[in-house]
Amino acid sequence: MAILLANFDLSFLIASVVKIVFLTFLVILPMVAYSVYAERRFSAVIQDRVGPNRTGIPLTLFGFKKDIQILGIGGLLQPMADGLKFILKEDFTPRSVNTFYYWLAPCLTMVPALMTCVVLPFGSELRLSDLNGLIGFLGLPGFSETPIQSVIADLSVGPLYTFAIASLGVYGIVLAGWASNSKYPFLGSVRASAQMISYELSLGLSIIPVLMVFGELNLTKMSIYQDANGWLLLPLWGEGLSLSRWVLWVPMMISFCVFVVAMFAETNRLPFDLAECETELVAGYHTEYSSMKFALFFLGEYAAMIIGSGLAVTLFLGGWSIPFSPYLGLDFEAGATPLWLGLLHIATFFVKIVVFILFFILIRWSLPRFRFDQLMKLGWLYMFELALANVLLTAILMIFFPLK
Amino acid sequence: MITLNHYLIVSGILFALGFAGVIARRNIIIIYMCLEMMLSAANLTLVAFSRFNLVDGLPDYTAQALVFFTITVAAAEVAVGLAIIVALFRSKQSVDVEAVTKLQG
Amino acid sequence: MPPLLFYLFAALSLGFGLMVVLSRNPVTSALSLAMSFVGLAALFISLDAYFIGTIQILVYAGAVMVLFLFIIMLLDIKEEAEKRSSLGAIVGAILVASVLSVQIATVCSSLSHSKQSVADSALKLQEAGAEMTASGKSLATITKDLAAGELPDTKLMGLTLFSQYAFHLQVIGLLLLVGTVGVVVLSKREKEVAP
Amino acid sequence: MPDQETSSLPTLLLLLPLLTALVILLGNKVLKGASVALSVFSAAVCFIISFILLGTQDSSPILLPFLEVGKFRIAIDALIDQQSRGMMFIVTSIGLLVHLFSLGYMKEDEARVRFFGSLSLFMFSMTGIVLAGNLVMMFIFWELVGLSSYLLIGHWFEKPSAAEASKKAFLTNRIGDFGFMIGILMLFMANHGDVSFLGLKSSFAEGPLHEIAKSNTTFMMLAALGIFMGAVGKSAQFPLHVWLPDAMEGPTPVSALIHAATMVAAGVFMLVRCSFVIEASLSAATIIAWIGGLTALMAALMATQQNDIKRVLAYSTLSQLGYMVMAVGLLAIQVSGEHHEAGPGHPAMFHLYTHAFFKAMLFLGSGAIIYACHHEQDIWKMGGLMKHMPVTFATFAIGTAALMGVPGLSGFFSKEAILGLAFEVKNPSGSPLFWVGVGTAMLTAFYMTRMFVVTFFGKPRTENAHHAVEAPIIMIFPLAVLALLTLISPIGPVARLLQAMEPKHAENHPTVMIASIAALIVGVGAGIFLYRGKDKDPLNIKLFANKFYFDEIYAVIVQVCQDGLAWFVTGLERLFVDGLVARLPAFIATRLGSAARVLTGGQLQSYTFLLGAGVLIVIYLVIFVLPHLGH
Repeated sequence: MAILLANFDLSFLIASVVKIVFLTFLVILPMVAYSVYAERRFSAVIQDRVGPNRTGIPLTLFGFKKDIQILGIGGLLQPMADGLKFILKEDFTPRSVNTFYYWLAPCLTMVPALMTCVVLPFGSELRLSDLNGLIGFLGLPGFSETPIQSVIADLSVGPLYTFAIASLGVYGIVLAGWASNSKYPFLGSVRASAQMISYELSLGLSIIPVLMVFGELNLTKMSIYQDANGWLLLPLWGEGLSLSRWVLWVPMMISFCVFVVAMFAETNRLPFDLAECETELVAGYHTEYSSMKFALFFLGEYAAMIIGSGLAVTLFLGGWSIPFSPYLGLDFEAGATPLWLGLLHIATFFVKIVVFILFFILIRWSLPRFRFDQLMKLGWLYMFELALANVLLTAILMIFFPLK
Repeated sequence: MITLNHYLIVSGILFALGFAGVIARRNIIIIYMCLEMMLSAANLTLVAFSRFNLVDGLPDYTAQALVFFTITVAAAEVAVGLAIIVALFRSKQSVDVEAVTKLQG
Repeated sequence: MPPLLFYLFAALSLGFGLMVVLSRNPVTSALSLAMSFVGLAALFISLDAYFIGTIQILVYAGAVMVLFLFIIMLLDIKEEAEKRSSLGAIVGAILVASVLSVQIATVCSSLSHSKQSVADSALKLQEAGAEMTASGKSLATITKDLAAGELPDTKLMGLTLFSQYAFHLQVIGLLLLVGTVGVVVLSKREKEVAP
Repeated sequence: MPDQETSSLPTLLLLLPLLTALVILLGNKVLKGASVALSVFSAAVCFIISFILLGTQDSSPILLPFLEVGKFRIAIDALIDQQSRGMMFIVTSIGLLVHLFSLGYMKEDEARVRFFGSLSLFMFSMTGIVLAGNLVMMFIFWELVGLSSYLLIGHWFEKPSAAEASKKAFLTNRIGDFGFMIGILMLFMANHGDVSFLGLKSSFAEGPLHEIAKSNTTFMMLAALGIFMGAVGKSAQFPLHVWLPDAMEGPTPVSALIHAATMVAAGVFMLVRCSFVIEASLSAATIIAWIGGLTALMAALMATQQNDIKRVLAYSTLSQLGYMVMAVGLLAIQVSGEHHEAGPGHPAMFHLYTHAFFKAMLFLGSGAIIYACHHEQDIWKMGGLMKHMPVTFATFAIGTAALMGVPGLSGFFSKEAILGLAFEVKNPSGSPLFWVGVGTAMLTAFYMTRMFVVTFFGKPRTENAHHAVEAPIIMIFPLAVLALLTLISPIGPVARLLQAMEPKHAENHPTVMIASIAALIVGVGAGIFLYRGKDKDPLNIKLFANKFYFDEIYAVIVQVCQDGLAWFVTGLERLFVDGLVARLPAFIATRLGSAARVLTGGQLQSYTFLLGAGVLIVIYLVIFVLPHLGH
């Protein structure tokens, strides 16, 4: 065993585990929970309703006079209640299903969604040695001078990896529909997977111009570049003030639009939620699911949404970069970024994601649903061609307006 | 230590497994999958050799280009092959290789 | 790469490969194959072939196997649909497979340089970078990465494909087009003549 | 070495009709009327080229390398000498006139595009024969002529008789061609693979063939007769003459082109080309001369009792072709027996040349008559056409006179030349053949007078004949041109222009002159005496009318031979083919097959298993056994 593990760097292992736990359990899952809450409140606002506004710590159950509401806003504990409800509900398995795959499917939806997050640089870097002074009194050896990267795996094939893993998400849906052994879920799953496969093309093609501009596939390096030279869609500092970047802003904007539309389709969100179109297919591929298994699909969808937003933010909106950072003196400097700035970067990243998710929700509640043929037509006839033409346009523009 | 030999043997066993599947199974789709497995096993060999036969201190990317082409062609081939299987199924209502007996002497 | 991981992924790949062959349920076979490909992709990545590894997952596991699954589900092929293979076929398969494995193992072990490990043939990134800079036939982004001690796998792959194999790439593109058209033609139902 | 300047002309001459034929036959749906114009245009261009060629030097350019096996080389090459130049002129000029005539004659035919395509194909084939520089090329085009004549004779294939006639022509020709091929192969063998005319000629002068001609006369006779077989088929000599009269089922312009001027003349042309072969064997030459004479006499006898205007002309063609073949044989006898040097001209070619013009004219004239009488061909249903069709009458009269050999007209000179040759030959065959020729001449005068009188004089015997009107100008024009050519062709300068056709003999024999003029007077006199003012044939000789019962005899021969052969072959087959060659190997193969069937059960799995096992064995042998064997 010692020989087998010989090459492991222990501190790397610990750091990775800590990062995974932090990102998955402390950030993404709560975020999923609260985006559900946000969704409900947001829709309520749009529809001129109140929404869930009363869930607090139910002290009245124990004889107190009043429930405690967090921060004075009723309903902030709603996600907890929802979670509790899911866990406590009866977990019903219909008799005719293929049990093994019926159980496997929700997991297969959830896992790829969470796996994609490993390449997302959710912050710059954390120089934990800054803490040595604070914890020095404990008498521990203290942290090394090398800062910790705020990304779980710094791969040189970042976006490709994301797409690769995300494409595995289809399995969950296909299996869910098939294993349920029922017509509505099967039709829903066929629709969903056809939709996902179709839009994967435009999704992949849409970021090629971006990669061309960056000349880079490493998401961390992209973020660093954007921090120093202006976001891709906000080139207002550093090299971003050059003519080339402003000319290239046009294809980048097209890329962004195609990317976002394709992402909506990939996550099966409205206006592309044909897979679970209630009027036609009941609830789509998870019609036969209940309780926690249903919750997993739910979680998977929202996790995919968050990861997608993360990717969009990283590619187009500067990732963890603080806007106008050079002017504010908040720019990143490799190895010399103080801990507080590293933490600020992480915060910035998640703020951007939250904004993006709110955008998702806004779209969901303000646009009508497409018809399936319209969806396919849009994907194959417009988005795909647009992305393809955009690659060409970028290449031509890059010849005449070369970046430094 | 993991040597080139390890990779080659894994690839060889995978290939043999695929071959066994082609011989033993009767479902044409599974035979097709086993063929894909054999192709991938060959790809592993190529990539292993590319990593262990360095060119100027870098992996031999010619081999990897070949793997890239293999994967692409395999994807096209699967699409066409599955279309043929669907057409076959339409006429025979079966995917058993034994069901296709038109050319049997 | 630690040996543990190698054995893990090799076992993943081979184990699921075995499942493909043994499983009676076509869906299990297809999913096993997808998992086997994931393991294989990990092996690719352990060989510093990040791009190929990713493509393996993207194309094989993500697209090709989904296609297989689709066909299996659409044709509704049940477990019972397949008749049991004859004993002869099974014995023959085992025989051929084992003899082939033994032969390959023997041949591979007798290769002179098959004993070298990854450490024995370490990548010389800085040297390669310096040489590339000197010869001037490379891109700045690649040489920069090499100088920083990183292997710009995808970029080198792109360089090889688009310079050395540009023509082949186009031929492959044409092949895909032909394949697409062929599939459309093949899977089109013949129109029923209206009475 | 071929001259580039001059070789482009023959190439064009050869390829133009081919291209035209291809364009027309492939695009006949698209082209419609344009293809007719195209065909006529190509014929006109060919005529112009052949006219230009008249003034060129002798040459033998290679047009296209065709076949190369080891040392053996065959090219599509042209041999341009006085013979081919003259023949080319005849072929293209008559071809052009026939094209023009067809414009009128075939105007209402629905398949006229196909007709003109076939005509162009025929022109191509004929050009190939005339230009051919070696026997193989000539044979190729020989067969092509056979094919295109098949297409043309069977143009109205809806009529069973036309289809039958084309089939008959094709099959009869094949018999001759078979002999021709054997002859070519014999020469090929004897001359070590060189079958070009120039090579053969020099080889006969001094070379391997010269030796063989002296040492092995049987071989040489067989070779010469083999070559002659080709001519027998194509020029419709006895006993393969039966196809020509039947071929009158084709459209009349085709009859004019194929059965008067070009295709049937190809046999004579080829014989003259290969005259060195015939000259090498006296016995072959004698046989040829006698067959020619026999054909001439027999056909003339048959012609006296035919009622179909075109058939009369067809038999007269047969008879005249017999004359030419006889001339070929006689000249060969003379040269080989008496060690004469063959002069520049050849009486057979001269007669071919004069005959081509007036016979084409007669056919076209008959075509005009048939056209005018609404496709009526029986002469007894015509009559009195002189008043209705004056131009046709005039040209027809010139043609008839020329054919009968009226002094001063072309036929007289050429017939005279042949009779003179027969008279001169100091050989036991010479004298009888001379009298055969004179007899034929008399018969010719008789039956032509009969036809002429019945057709043009007297009263119209049917409504059709009564309402006949002169043919349109497009049909009259070729007739007039041909009449002109008939009149001027024997004149010295014109004949000299077509060098080949210049008569060899200038000396006149009084006996010959007197005999031929006497024959003419007797024939014409008898014809007028018997047929003037008659509405019915006063003579009725069944034997002649039924063509000596040749068709019936052939039918019986074929039947008897075929049945006998079939019986014999069946026996052979039962015994050897079926038993020894088929059953035994089949038995062995079946046994081996059932043994091998175990391996190929149609099961994918077993195939894969065998494949795998094979791979394993190969790996085993290559990796584990081969290195230990020691290279």
